[in-house]
Order: sequence, then C-alpha cells, then structure tokens
Amino acid sequence: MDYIVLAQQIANGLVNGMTYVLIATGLTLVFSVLHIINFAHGEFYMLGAFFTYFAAKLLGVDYISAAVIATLAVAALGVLANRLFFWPLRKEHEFTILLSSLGLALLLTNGGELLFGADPKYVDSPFADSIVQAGQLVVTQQRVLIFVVGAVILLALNLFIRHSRMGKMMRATAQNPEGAALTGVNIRQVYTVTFVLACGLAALAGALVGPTAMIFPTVGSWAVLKGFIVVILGGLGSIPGALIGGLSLGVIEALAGGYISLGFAQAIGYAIIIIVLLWRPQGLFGIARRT
Amino acid sequence: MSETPILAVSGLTKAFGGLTAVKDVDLVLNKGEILGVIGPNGAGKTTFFNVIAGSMPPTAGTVHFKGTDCTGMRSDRMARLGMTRTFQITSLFPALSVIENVRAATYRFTRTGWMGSLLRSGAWRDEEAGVDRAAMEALEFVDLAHRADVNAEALSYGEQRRLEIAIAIAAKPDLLLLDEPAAGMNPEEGQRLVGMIRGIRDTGISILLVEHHMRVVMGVCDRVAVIDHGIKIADGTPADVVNNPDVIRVYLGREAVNA
Amino acid sequence: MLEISDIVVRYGRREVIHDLSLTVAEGEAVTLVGSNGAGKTTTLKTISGMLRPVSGTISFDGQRIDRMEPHDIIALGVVQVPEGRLLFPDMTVYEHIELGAARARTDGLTFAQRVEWVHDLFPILLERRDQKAGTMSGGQQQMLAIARGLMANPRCLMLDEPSLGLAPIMVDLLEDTIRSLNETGMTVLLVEQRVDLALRLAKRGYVLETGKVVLEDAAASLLNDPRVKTAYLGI
Amino acid sequence: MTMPSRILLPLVIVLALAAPFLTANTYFHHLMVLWMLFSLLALSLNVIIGYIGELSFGHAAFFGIGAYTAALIGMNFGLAGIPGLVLAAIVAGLFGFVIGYVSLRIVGPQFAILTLGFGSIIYTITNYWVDLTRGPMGISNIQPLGLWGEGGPALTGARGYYYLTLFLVIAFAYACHALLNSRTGRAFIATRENAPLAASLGIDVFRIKLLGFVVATAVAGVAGGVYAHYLTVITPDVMSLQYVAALIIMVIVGGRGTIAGPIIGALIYVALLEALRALGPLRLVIFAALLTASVIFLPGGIVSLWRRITGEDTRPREAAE
Amino acid sequence: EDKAPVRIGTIAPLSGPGAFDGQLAVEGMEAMAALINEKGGVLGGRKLELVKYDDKGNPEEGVSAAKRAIEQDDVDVIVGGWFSSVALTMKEVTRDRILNIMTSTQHPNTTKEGHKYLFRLNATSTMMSDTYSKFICDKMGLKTIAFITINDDYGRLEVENYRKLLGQCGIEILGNEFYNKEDTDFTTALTKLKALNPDAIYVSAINTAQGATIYRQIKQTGYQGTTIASAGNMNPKLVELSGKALEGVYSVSLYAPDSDNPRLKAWAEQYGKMFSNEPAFIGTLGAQAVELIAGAMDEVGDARDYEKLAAALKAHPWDTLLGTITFDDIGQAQQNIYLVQVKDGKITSVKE
Ligand SMILES: Nc1ncnc2c1ncn2[C@@H]1O[C@H](COP(=O)(O)OP(=O)(O)OP(=O)(O)O)[C@@H](O)[C@H]1O
Ligand SMILES: Nc1ncnc2c1ncn2[C@@H]1O[C@H](COP(=O)(O)OP(=O)(O)OP(=O)(O)O)[C@@H](O)[C@H]1O
Ligand SMILES: [Mg+2]
Ligand SMILES: [Mg+2]
Repeated sequence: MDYIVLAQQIANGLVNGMTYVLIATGLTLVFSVLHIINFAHGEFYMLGAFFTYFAAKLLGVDYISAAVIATLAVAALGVLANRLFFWPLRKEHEFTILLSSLGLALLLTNGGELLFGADPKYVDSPFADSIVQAGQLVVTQQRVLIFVVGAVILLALNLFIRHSRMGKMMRATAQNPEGAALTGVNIRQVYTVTFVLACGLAALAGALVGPTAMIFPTVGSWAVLKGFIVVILGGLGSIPGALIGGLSLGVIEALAGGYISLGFAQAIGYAIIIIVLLWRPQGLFGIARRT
Repeated sequence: MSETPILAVSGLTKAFGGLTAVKDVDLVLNKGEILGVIGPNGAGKTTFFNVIAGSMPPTAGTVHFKGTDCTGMRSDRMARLGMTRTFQITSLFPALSVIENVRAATYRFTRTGWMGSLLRSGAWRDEEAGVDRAAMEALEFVDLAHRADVNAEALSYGEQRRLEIAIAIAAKPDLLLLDEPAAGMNPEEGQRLVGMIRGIRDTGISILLVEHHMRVVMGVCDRVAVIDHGIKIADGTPADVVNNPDVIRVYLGREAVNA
Repeated sequence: MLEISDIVVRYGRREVIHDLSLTVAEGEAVTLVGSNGAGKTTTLKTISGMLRPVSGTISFDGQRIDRMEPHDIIALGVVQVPEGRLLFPDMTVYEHIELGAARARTDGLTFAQRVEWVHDLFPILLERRDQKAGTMSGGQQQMLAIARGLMANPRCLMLDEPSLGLAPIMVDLLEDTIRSLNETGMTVLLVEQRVDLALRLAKRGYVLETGKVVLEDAAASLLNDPRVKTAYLGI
Repeated sequence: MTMPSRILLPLVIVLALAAPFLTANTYFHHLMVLWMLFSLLALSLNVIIGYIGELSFGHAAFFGIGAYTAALIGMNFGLAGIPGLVLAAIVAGLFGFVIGYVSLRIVGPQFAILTLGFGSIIYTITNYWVDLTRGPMGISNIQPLGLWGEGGPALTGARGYYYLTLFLVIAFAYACHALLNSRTGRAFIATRENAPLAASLGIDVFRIKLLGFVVATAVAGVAGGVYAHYLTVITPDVMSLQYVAALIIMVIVGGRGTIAGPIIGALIYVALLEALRALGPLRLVIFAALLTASVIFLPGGIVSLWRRITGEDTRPREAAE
Repeated sequence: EDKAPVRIGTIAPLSGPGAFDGQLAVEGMEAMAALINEKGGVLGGRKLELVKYDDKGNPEEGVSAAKRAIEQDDVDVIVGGWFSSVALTMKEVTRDRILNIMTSTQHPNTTKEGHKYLFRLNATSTMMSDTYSKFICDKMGLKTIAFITINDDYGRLEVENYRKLLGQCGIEILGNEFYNKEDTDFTTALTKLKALNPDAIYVSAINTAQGATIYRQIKQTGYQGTTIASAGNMNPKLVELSGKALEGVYSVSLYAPDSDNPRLKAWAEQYGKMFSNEPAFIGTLGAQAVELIAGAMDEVGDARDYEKLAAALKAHPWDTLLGTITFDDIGQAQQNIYLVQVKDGKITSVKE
C-alpha cells in the first residue's frame, strides 16, 4: 500500500469532513434547541457562498471581507426566516414545520436561480489555488483555512452552549419550552438567536467552501443532506458529535472512494451510518432518550 | 394458601449505575387483594413498578405473574398477559379525544382485525359495539363521560389523572398497577377515588397501588408495604404500618397523627 | 399588590374563565380552591403571562402586566411554580438552579446565598447536584421545581399544587417552608388540592367553580364552611 | 360518517368515474393518471407519516423497486400484467420488511436518516448495476400493462390507466378507512401518539410499525409497477430525493393521517404545477411561495379547512403572538 | 402580420442543476428565431414562436412536457433532448407524431431505432471520439493517460471508445474514475489518478459547474501533466470559471467561435444584442435546430406535413451557422468537427 496516497486521502477526507462539520453545526443547533429539521439550512449555505461572490464583485472588497459581510448578512436574514417561517408555527406538529422549511428551501433555491442567474459562479479566493506542501502531501491554503476556522468556530460554539447563560437557556427551551418560559427564558429571543447563529454558521461554511468548487443555486441541497447525516451520526444536539461525525464521514468517504469505489463511496458512507445507528441509535455522542 | 398468588416478586433488585433504587424486595399479591406501596420520595416505588411491568429489566430477582415467570418480559407482553399500569408522570394520547384514548385500551381483549373491518363482518360489528360500550363504561366510572369528545390535552390535570385510570381499567386487566392515582385530586375527589378503586376490585381485578395520600391508602388497601431506600422495611395491615415508628419517622411525619 | 379584574380567558373558542376578579395584598397568602377543571391553573398561567386574557386587566404593583411577556413578568418578581413540574429532563439539577435565577431580581439574597438556602431546604438537591432531572423520582422533581422557582427571587410566589407527589413528611416540610416564606414577607398565591393544608396556610381563600369565583372569605371561615367541607374536604 | 360525507362521497366517486369523458383531451387524461398514481403513493406514505408517525425519506426507493421489478419481469419473462404488479408489490414489500425490521426499533429523525440511507443505497445500486438495470439511462420501451402478460388485451390509452389507478386508489383508501376503524388501526394510532403507553396496553409497538411499513412499501411498489407500464420508461431518477420531497409535500399539505388529505395533496401538486407552467422561470418560486403560505395558514393541511369551517378547531390562544 | 405563428415547443432544463445549459440553449434558439422573424418569418410571413417547457433535467418531466406540447398546446414541432436521459424517454412520446429535433444528446441510442420524424444534431460520442483520438494519438505525444468520467451512459461509452482507440495507437490507459452527477468534490478521485502519474488526464464532464471544478482541482492537487477536455463540452463559461486551469487545453467541438461563417456571425451578433451570456456551443445547436425547421418548412411549404419535412431534411445538405449539415436515414446528423484549444482565455480553433 502506498502510504503517501493513504495519508493524502485521509487529509482530503479530513478537510471535506470539516466542511460537513461546519454545515452540520448550525443544523444540529436548530434541531436540538427548537426541534426543527430545517431543510432550508443548505440554502443559507448557498446564500453564504453567493453573498460572498456578490460582495466581492459589487463592493470590490477582498475575499476575507466579503466572507465576513456575507456571513453577517445571512445571519441577519436568519431573523427574517425565523419570523416568517418558523416562529409562527412553533406550536405545530414537527412535520408541519418540516414542510415549512421544505417550502423555504424551494423558495430560496428557485428564487436564487431567478435572482442570481442559473449560471455557475466561482468565488475567487487568493487561497484557492495556492498549494501548501508538507512532505509529499499537497493541500491548498483554502483547505487549511477551512480546517482551522472550522475547528475554532466549533470550540467557541461549544463553550457558548455549555457555559453561557444564553446557551443554557437554549438547552432549557429545547427540553421544555413551557417550563423555560416560566423560568424566565425569553423564548422568542432564543428562537432568534438560534436562527441567527445557525444561518451565520451555514453562511460561513458557504463562504469558506465556496472557493473549492463552483457554486450554483442548487448547491444547498447536497449540503443539507450531508449535514443531517453528520448530525445524526454524531448525535443530535451534540457539538463534539458533529465534529467527530463530520470528520469520520469525510474520512470514510475518502477512503471508500480511494480504495473501494468512488461511485459507491457515498453508499458506503450510508452503510456505515446505518451500522452505527443500529448499534447506537442515539449516535456517537448523543444522549440516549428515555422512553 | 393453595391458590397461586397473582403476583409474586422475589429478590427484586434494580441498580442505576452506582445507585441501587430497589434492593432485594420480596412481595406477594393475592388475587382480589389491594396492596399499597408507600415510602419516601425517591425510595424506589416507581422503579419497582417499572421493573414489574416490564418497562425496564431487573438487575436481579424474579417476577411471577399468575404463576408464570415473566422476569424481564417486555411491557406489551405483560399487558397481554393481563397486567396494566398507570404512570406517575401523566401519560396519555394527548392529541386524541378522551373516548379514543379509552378505546385504544381495548386492544388487549379484542380479536377481529383489519379483515373484519374491511368486510364489515358481523363479528366486527359486535366487537366494535362492545368496544364502544366498554369505553363509555370506563369513562362513566371515572366521571368523565361528559368530556368524551374533548382532546385529552385539553383536560385539566386532575381530569387527565382520571382519564389514565379509565384507560387502565378499560383494558380489563387481572392486575392493575396504579402509580399515585390521587395526585392532583382534592380530599373529596380522593374519597371518590377510594370508591372507584374498590369498585374496580369488585370486578375481580387485583390492585397494586403507590400513593402518598394516606387517606386513600388507609381507606382502600388490604395490606401495605413500605419501601425506604429501595428496601422493604414493613409489610402489614394499614393499621400496623401507620403505627410502625420507623414508618412514622421516615415517611409519615405529622400525618401519623391524622391517619 | 396583585389585582385581577374581570378577566376572560379562552382556549380556542371555549371560554374557561369568565369575568374573574381577585386581589392579593402585599405579604398576604391567598389560596384558590376548586375541583378539577375549575380553572385554577388557567388563572395562574394567565397571571404569569403564558395565556392572554381576552378582556380584563391584571396589574402588579399598579403596573399592567396582562400584555407582558412571561420573562418580563418574572423579572418583576411574579414567579409561578408550575403544575406538572415542567423540568428540563436532560439538564442537571444544578443547571436548573442556575437557570432559575436567570431573571432574578437583584435585591435581597445574593445568588450564592439563595443556592445555599434551597440546598438547605432540600438537601437531596445538593446530593444529586449533577444528576439529570429526568431521572429523579417524582417527588424529587417536585422539590427541584420549587427550588427553581425560589431561585428567581420572587416577591409574589404562585404555587400550583406544590404538594403533588410529595410524601407526607415532605408535605410537612413544604408547609413549614411556605409559612416561613410568607412570614418573612413573601406574597403567596397558592393552588393546592390538599384544601385543608391550603386553608391552614392561607389568610384568605377564593373558591372557583367552572371559571367563576363563587365564594370568597377568610381561610378560617372557609375551612368551616359546610359547602367547602362537603365539596372539597370530603368530610 | 357524518351527514355531509354521506352525500359527498358517492358524488365524488361518480364524478371521478365520469371525469375522463368530460373531455377528449388526452393530456388531461394523462394528468388524471398522474394524479391517481401520486394519490396512491401519497396514501401509502401516509400510512408511515400519518398512522405510525414516522418520517420516511426512503419511500421513493420502494416506488422505484416496484417500477423496476414490473419492468424487468415484463421484459424478461413476459409477465407484463397482474403477475408483474403482484411481484412488484411483493418485492417492494420484502425490501420494506427487511429495511423496516432493522430500522423500526429506532424512532424520530434517526429513523428518517436510516430510511434516507437505505434509499440512497438502493438508488446507487440501481445506478451502478448496469447489467440488471441498465444504469442511469434506465429502461425504455416497457410494454403496456396486459392482463396476464404478453399477448391478450393490454392497456394503452391514458383513460384505461386512469380507471386502473382510480380503482387502486379507491380500494386502498377504503382499506385505510377500514383499518382506522379496526383494532389494528387503533393500535397504529396509539403507537403514533404514545408508544410506551401503547405498549403498556398490550400493543406490540414494533410489530404494528413493521406491519404499517410493509403495507406502505408494498403499495408503493404497485404504484411503481403501474407507473413503469404507463410511462414505458423508467430511470433511477424515480428514486431521487426530489420525489421523496414531492410525496412528503402531498401528504402534509393535504393533511397527514387522513384519507382525503393525501389525495387532495396529490391533486394540488399535479394541478398547481401544471397551472403554473405558463409562468416559466417563476413557476417553482410561486409554487414554493404557495406551499409555504398554505403551511403557515393551514398548518393542519388542506383538510383542516373543513374542521375550521365547522368550528371544531380549538387550539389555545397563547401568549407572545 | 395576422398570420398565426409557427410554434416550436422547446423542452429544456430551465430549473435545477441543468438550468444554465437549458438557458444557453433556449437563448440560442431565441436569437435565431429573432433573426428569421426579422427577415419576415417562414411560410410567407408566419413568425416563429417558442413555447418553452421546463423538463428539470428529469425524464418524467420531459415526458409530461412533451405530452402537454403535443396534446394540449398543439405545437408544430418540438426541439428538445438536451440531456440524454430525457431525450431517450421523450422520443417515445413524440415518436411518429411530430417532428422532433434532438439537440445536444450524445447517446447513440437516441437515434438508434430511427423513428420517422426524429433528428439529432449533435455528433454521437462515438463520432467525436473517432476524430479526437486521432489528434491525441498523432499530435500530443502521450505514453500514458487516465480518465475521470461521469457515471452515466455517455461517460461509460466515452471510456469504452477511448480505451479501444487510444489503445490501438499504443497509449497506455492507467486508470479511470467514475464520479456521480451530484458530486461537488473530486479530490479523492484526482488524488488516485495523480498517484498513477499519467502523462495526461482526460476529463469527461458534461455539466459546466462540475467540469470547471474538476479542472481547477486537478491543478490544486499539484498535478503537473496535461489536461484533456472531453469532446463537445467546451464553452466560454467553462473557460471563465476554470481560470488558468484550462489554459492551453484541447477539445473538439462542432462549434468554432472564431469561424468566419457569416450566418454564425449574424447569429452571434444578434445573441449579443439580446443576452448577456457568451454564445456557447449548446446555443448554436438550438439555433441550428430553428434554422433547419425554418428552412425545411419553407421548402415544403407546410408546417405540419411531417412526412415531407422529414424527407426534406434528409434529402440534401443544409447550410447552417455551424456549416454544412447532412442527415442519414435514421436522422443522425453529420457535421464538421473542429479541434479547439483555449488560448488566452478564448476558445480558438486549431488550424492543422
Ligand atoms: N434512570 C435513572 N437513572 C438514575 N437514577 C434513577 C433513574 N431512575 C430513578 N433513579 C433514582 O432512583 C431512585 C428511586 O426513584 P423512584 O422514581 O423509583 O422513586 P419513588 O419511590 O417512585 O419516589 P416518588 O415518591 O418521589 O415518586 C431515586 O433516587 C431516583 O433519583
Ligand atoms: N390546552 C387546553 N385547551 C383547551 N382547554 C383546556 C386546555 N387546558 C385546560 N383546558 C380546560 O380549561 C378548564 C380549566 O382547566 P384548568 O387546568 O385551569 O383547571 P384546574 O382548575 O387547574 O384543574 P386541576 O385541578 O385538574 O388542575 C378545564 O375545563 C380544561 O378542560
Ligand atoms: Mg414515583
Ligand atoms: Mg390545575
């Protein structure tokens, strides 16, 4: 076996995995706090990439500033999305809310197609084509950036949820909204903060991952699926879970693609998830639900 | 006694990690008997119920129901054998109407399935009529018939507790486990509950009752067992138990005077 | 201090509280008595902002609170210990205690002092500090719910069936606690199915039937009122 | 049955029977066939979503399995008829049994992801097992549906398929209705609403769920079989997530857990997309906007309109509007 | 002016992943229709009108769209079949009912049975690879090659063809990786291919976004060898998106942007006036379809006599914006195939 190739595949897998992680964290946040399966999450990822593109193009700013602007803008959109599509339905059945998010996803994808044009676009980043060599391993700077930012964000978010008061309020709302309200939690604020964070995270993922591939208005749909798988694999609501789940999925796919069959890489990824879930239904880091 | 007891528990133990919630408990319940289980909060009463009813497997010990060993048997099989329970934390079908809640409980003793309904067979018609009758009877029994068409989630707390009892008795079990049925009832309603429980027993159902309302316990139980820290510390007639100094110390407090 | 006048509350189209009025003076202990479904919980939820009255007003310290959000009402010091506990099953006991103080008023005891206080009151909560609330026994959960409410540093404490699921000896403790809270100046609005207990604790009482006040009197006289005796005390 | 539905139901059925003769426009007939096919599928998914209360992201895979089974049986053994459809049901149901057996012990979003995983694996295999399925290009020139197979009478026009699918929809809708009025149906609903309580009443929750899942997948298989013969072409695309999403939309927009709901949902889906065709690029945007508006204003599905009109809706008015 | 227009049913992916290609195609048709209408239309003054249908790149939608075009909207002809899977299903609906010109589908099976009124403009992948492999063998001086290929029948056929053709001229095929149509990252496959150290990597990609990503990622893995772009998929957008990664890369195409065919120039000018995109190959195919329809109708003097229209199309060579085109009796076109190369960010034809 060629160890260089093996190492390279693992490195590729880790970076891809980190993109999954970035997407999954926002998703797991919305799920764990608000019990919403947000199908539109991928669309915020898409918007993050497109806003970065347009910020750079129309405002003439550099990639990093464009990424920051896009992240903030999409985070602000999160307020609107929550207000229109999720907050009014908070008392409804989870399937109803799921449908609302599906509608929002369709609206954003097709609206995006209309607004941004159907042509694929490329988010230009100075780091995209610059190669970092470590021994015989080759990685672009952009991929290093994804990895580092991903790791930092995750750490910060985990600390926020575990230890900040807002984080605790979010967890309380997750487990019993009525009890939380009677304890003094401003449920509405929790909803808003959750969506702002989740949309911002998705947008940041889009801004970072954008330059590694072409972007088009339907990129969000694969993103949300990958995100879900990671969330479930890692354990709903667990941020360390999202990290481990995402990285393992990335590496599994890279190795399956590299050594078994590229076409079946995804299917093999799914098969492994199925096995994991059958063994630990709550996911790697999830809390076992009491029945 | 020659007749096999309806429930015989021996050496029952349940541990959660380091915490042993139920320790080596032996208990026998005879047919037609109402047995009360009391004890301080966190003593292990609910856990004891959960293990008996098959909601969780025991760490050690055995459970015999109507003479069959059903240690660790799943709760649905236990129920089909004839043991139903209520839950301490209210457990209903919240989105269904009150009558639908009770109807669901008739699963145990109905027989004709989908096919009968598909063909509108006579057996199916008869059985459905029987289901309706049983459901209505159960509701009348707990005085909820006037709320039959309301969704269960729209009931007040006390009404929900009564609905739980209706569900449990509509299943026509041989043994009924009641976990704090009087919670959320005022003394007068507690008195009515005493009447209800007696009525249930009179239809031939044996009852195991966990309750903190001493008036209910005293009023209805043939025998009372006391659990503290998972251990059975007393077992006797209600009068014996309430005069037991240990029981007074760990459990009854000032209530001992009233009881 | 708490003044409720002519409130009407509906669930959907069904009206369950009809023109209900009641007052609680500062430092007073008042109880609401009524059978299942009379509307006691609904009344408390309306005061704490979980439900909106269709008409009528609620004011606290002269300030209208019937259009305020629950968290703002709590910040004023009106705190409800809910029926059925409403805990957060996967959060630890201590996290509940911390969260309870999320909107606490800043006068009176400090956070640390209050923590110590509730731990003294219910030692099991200190012993099980890191246990998940969902795995506590029913009675232990009830204690936690009360402790959580106390952590909010209430001026007016509304208790909805606090004795639910408590062993007799704990009910004694609860009774003593409520009495001492009230004696140190806390206003208490108590809904309790153990009507005898409630009437022993309270100064005044209201009797509710199908969403209306049918009787209002000093607690001692209610305790001896024949109607109350037969309908609620079962004597 | 309430009075209005006693009159309404026969009326609707008569109308449905007469519909194809109201116009000679074959395109209209085609749309009616699609409506009925989607109704059948949505009704079958409704057994999972509405009766056992789980979300399945894999339902299109069973539709696909049925379609491929019928197509392959027809081509290789000349059984393009009732035997083919029966086999489509059996094969899809068998897959449903195996997949349900391993995944139904798990509930909620985890179950949904499991079905997504299984669905994707089936999709991938269909795409790559070129020798059997012809891969991404799919199978074309599938024979029309005969009675017992090749030779003999066969359905060709859209009208014929319409009556076939209408029959299947009515039959299955009636079966669902009968189910709900039976002991088994009550067990379904009890399981959906509160599984631990259902178990404590003697209901074998797992078996009930498995039963529902197998029935749902087998019916999806039949729908797939008819679809393959009707369209004469199938590609692995029929298993794609796009269809899964479409089916979920139909069930929930119409009203999950009801019988009229999924049928109305399918109608809305087919008719709305058709009516919006003229809008070109705006089509899907408007569709999405209408979809979300319907969810927000009618969270209980279109059928809840009825309940609203009759004033049965008693949701509490709560704070923080 | 009062005469009813000739209505051309245009079935293309207008939403979803294929939307951009669909848009380019429809724009190409619009530009050509505008040109013809400006000159007075067809059949003595009837204007050409496009009736557009979205097939979402999905076979079933394609079938529904074709049924609607014929049965409901009663169009005169149909132009469609941009994606092979849609084309293969749609042709069963249009079969023997209406004149149907298929455009970019490269799958040989599209015209295999030779339905009476069915025509296909693009060269099949087999025809392309015949031309391309000659150039690769003769001019590029490669000893080894590896493929990265879309997993569909088009891709599978390409690999099969080149294995045979390049093998014959002594180029060793080191490996092939199939990817899926929804993939967005190709580093795993490219890492594998790079490790084989081939002289060239042949990229078989139809979708512009996937193509551009692959070309860029080839460079990002540090691969230094030659990149070869698959036949028939070079377009200005791809060049723009791929940046330096496509510089100097060869491909073959029916369309040479720098050709001096006056018809092409007029069309490109019209296109520039109407749309912001750069004219692309897929647009020229649409335009060519419109051009042929107009020509055949004028020659036959009828918009609906499909028997005669089909006969006319097959009867003789036609002059179009892509040069001369002829059809064989199963409706397959024979057109010029050009060798093109990206130079300074422009697609230029290689004059041999
Ligand atoms: N899943 C669990 N994990 C850990 N500890 C548990 C779990 N379930 C129960 N316990 C603990 O076991 C002990 C017994 O609990 P149980 O619910 O049986 O008490 P109980 O006698 O019913 O009390 P109560 O009268 O308050 O309802 C308690 O200390 C409780 O905290
Ligand atoms: N969510 C709801 N939707 C509709 N009706 C409700 C809802 N909650 C309560 N009700 C109804 O309102 C009335 C008053 O209920 P409430 O819970 O206030 O009673 P309560 O006095 O607290 O009774 P309990 O002693 O049983 O707790 C009851 O008739 C009940 O059925
Ligand atoms: Mg208990
Ligand atoms: Mg109440």
